[in-house]
Amino acid sequence: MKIKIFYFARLKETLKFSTEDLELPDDTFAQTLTILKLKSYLAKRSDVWQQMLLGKLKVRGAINHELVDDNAKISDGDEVAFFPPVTGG
Amino acid sequence: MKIKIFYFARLKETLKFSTEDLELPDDTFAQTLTILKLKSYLAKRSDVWQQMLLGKLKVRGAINHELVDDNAKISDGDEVAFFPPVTGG
Amino acid sequence: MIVRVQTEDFDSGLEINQLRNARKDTGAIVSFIGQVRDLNDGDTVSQLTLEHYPGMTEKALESIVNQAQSRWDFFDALIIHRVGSLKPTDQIVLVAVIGAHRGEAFKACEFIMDFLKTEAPFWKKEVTQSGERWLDAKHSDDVARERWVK
Amino acid sequence: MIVRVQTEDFDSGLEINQLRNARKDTGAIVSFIGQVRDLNDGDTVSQLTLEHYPGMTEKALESIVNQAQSRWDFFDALIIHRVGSLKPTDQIVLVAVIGAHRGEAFKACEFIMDFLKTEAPFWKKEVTQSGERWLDAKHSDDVARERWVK
Repeated sequence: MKIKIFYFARLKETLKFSTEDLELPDDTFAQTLTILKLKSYLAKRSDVWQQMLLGKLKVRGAINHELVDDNAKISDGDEVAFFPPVTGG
Repeated sequence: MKIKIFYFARLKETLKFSTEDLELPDDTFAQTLTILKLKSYLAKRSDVWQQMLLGKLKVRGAINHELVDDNAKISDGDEVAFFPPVTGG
Repeated sequence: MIVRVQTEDFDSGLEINQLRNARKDTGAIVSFIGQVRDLNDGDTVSQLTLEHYPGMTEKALESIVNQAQSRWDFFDALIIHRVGSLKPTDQIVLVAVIGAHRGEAFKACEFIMDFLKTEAPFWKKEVTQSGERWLDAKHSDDVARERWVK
Repeated sequence: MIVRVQTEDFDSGLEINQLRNARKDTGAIVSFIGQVRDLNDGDTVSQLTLEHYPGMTEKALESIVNQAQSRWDFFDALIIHRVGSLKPTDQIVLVAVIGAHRGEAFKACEFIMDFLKTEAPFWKKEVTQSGERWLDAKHSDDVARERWVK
């Protein structure tokens, strides 16, 4: 399973990551992957990742350009994005 | 008692009057003159005046550039105006 | 406050820019433009003539802006209203409100329009294929005004 | 529908005129301009940087206009939103709505702004005398959005 992940704003700046291609073995974990599961998976990378993705910043997720909630299912080939609450306008 | 009267829109067009100076003897009638009394006074001029001022057109009155109701008191030197409901914007 | 009644057309972009640049703490500009429609009540409109009551009209508009200012927090407002002979797609009125935040500016701008429609002495006469006619006040405008006073 | 995300400034007057002249039955144009304030939370702002999510942002804005169109009767809407580096008094966003009548155009324009603030992927970073800071989402924007959904 292969997905693309984008990070924006404070996340991008702190994680020093704007985008990455992530490849996961095609097991049960990948087959039941959700936004929350992916956050937890990435949070294991370091304390900073843990803080940014599961800390007090309410991180929002998008799949293929649609805003989704933590339970949204991620499929092979999806474009996932993580970002803080939006502040445009 | 001397007042100035302005007529606007449909009233002006139908009455063929845009403005007039009206002089009234300084009696009880003049001393207790209101918008409604003035309308009734002017309405006696002809059927057209009667129709326009006391007919189905809801004529609004103003005294010295302030919108007022039928009971508003008119004083010597006032500028009175009669017009149909407004339709700007 | 700027209130103008004029026969000439206006440049909405220029007016809005002048207003919004007047204060560096402006965050929100809400504006309304009313224009002549080519159709009204099913008839094709070829001309619209606007009459007003010089002196009273300006005073009424200023009073409407003052009422808005006593109800909402905004910095300044502009009203330009045309009179005379207009054609379809011609601009009739511009109302613009600047403030720190959008919520109050939206309310003030809509309030000013609703009261302008029902309190400011302007009258419209249309020329259509069936002849000339003075426009009647619209019930929907009274309803719009009532929302603010109850 | 016109939705543009761009670094360049825009001419609000030109954009509004193009939109309002597109249909001869347009009677009402409501527009909103948001601009950079020189003060925020008590600090002097010298610069504001706007980031967005190319592709998703445009899609989110189009979806907001579609939602507005399903709720109110208006002809067309325009959204221009700037990204990149801005200074105080620079324009950030223009939303303009045209329709036959003002009531629906006012509602649609305010709805679009309230949803743009809470749903469209834009992020602001300020430079003030105390350094750089990412702006937090405002509770008042969530409240403004909630008004439309209950």
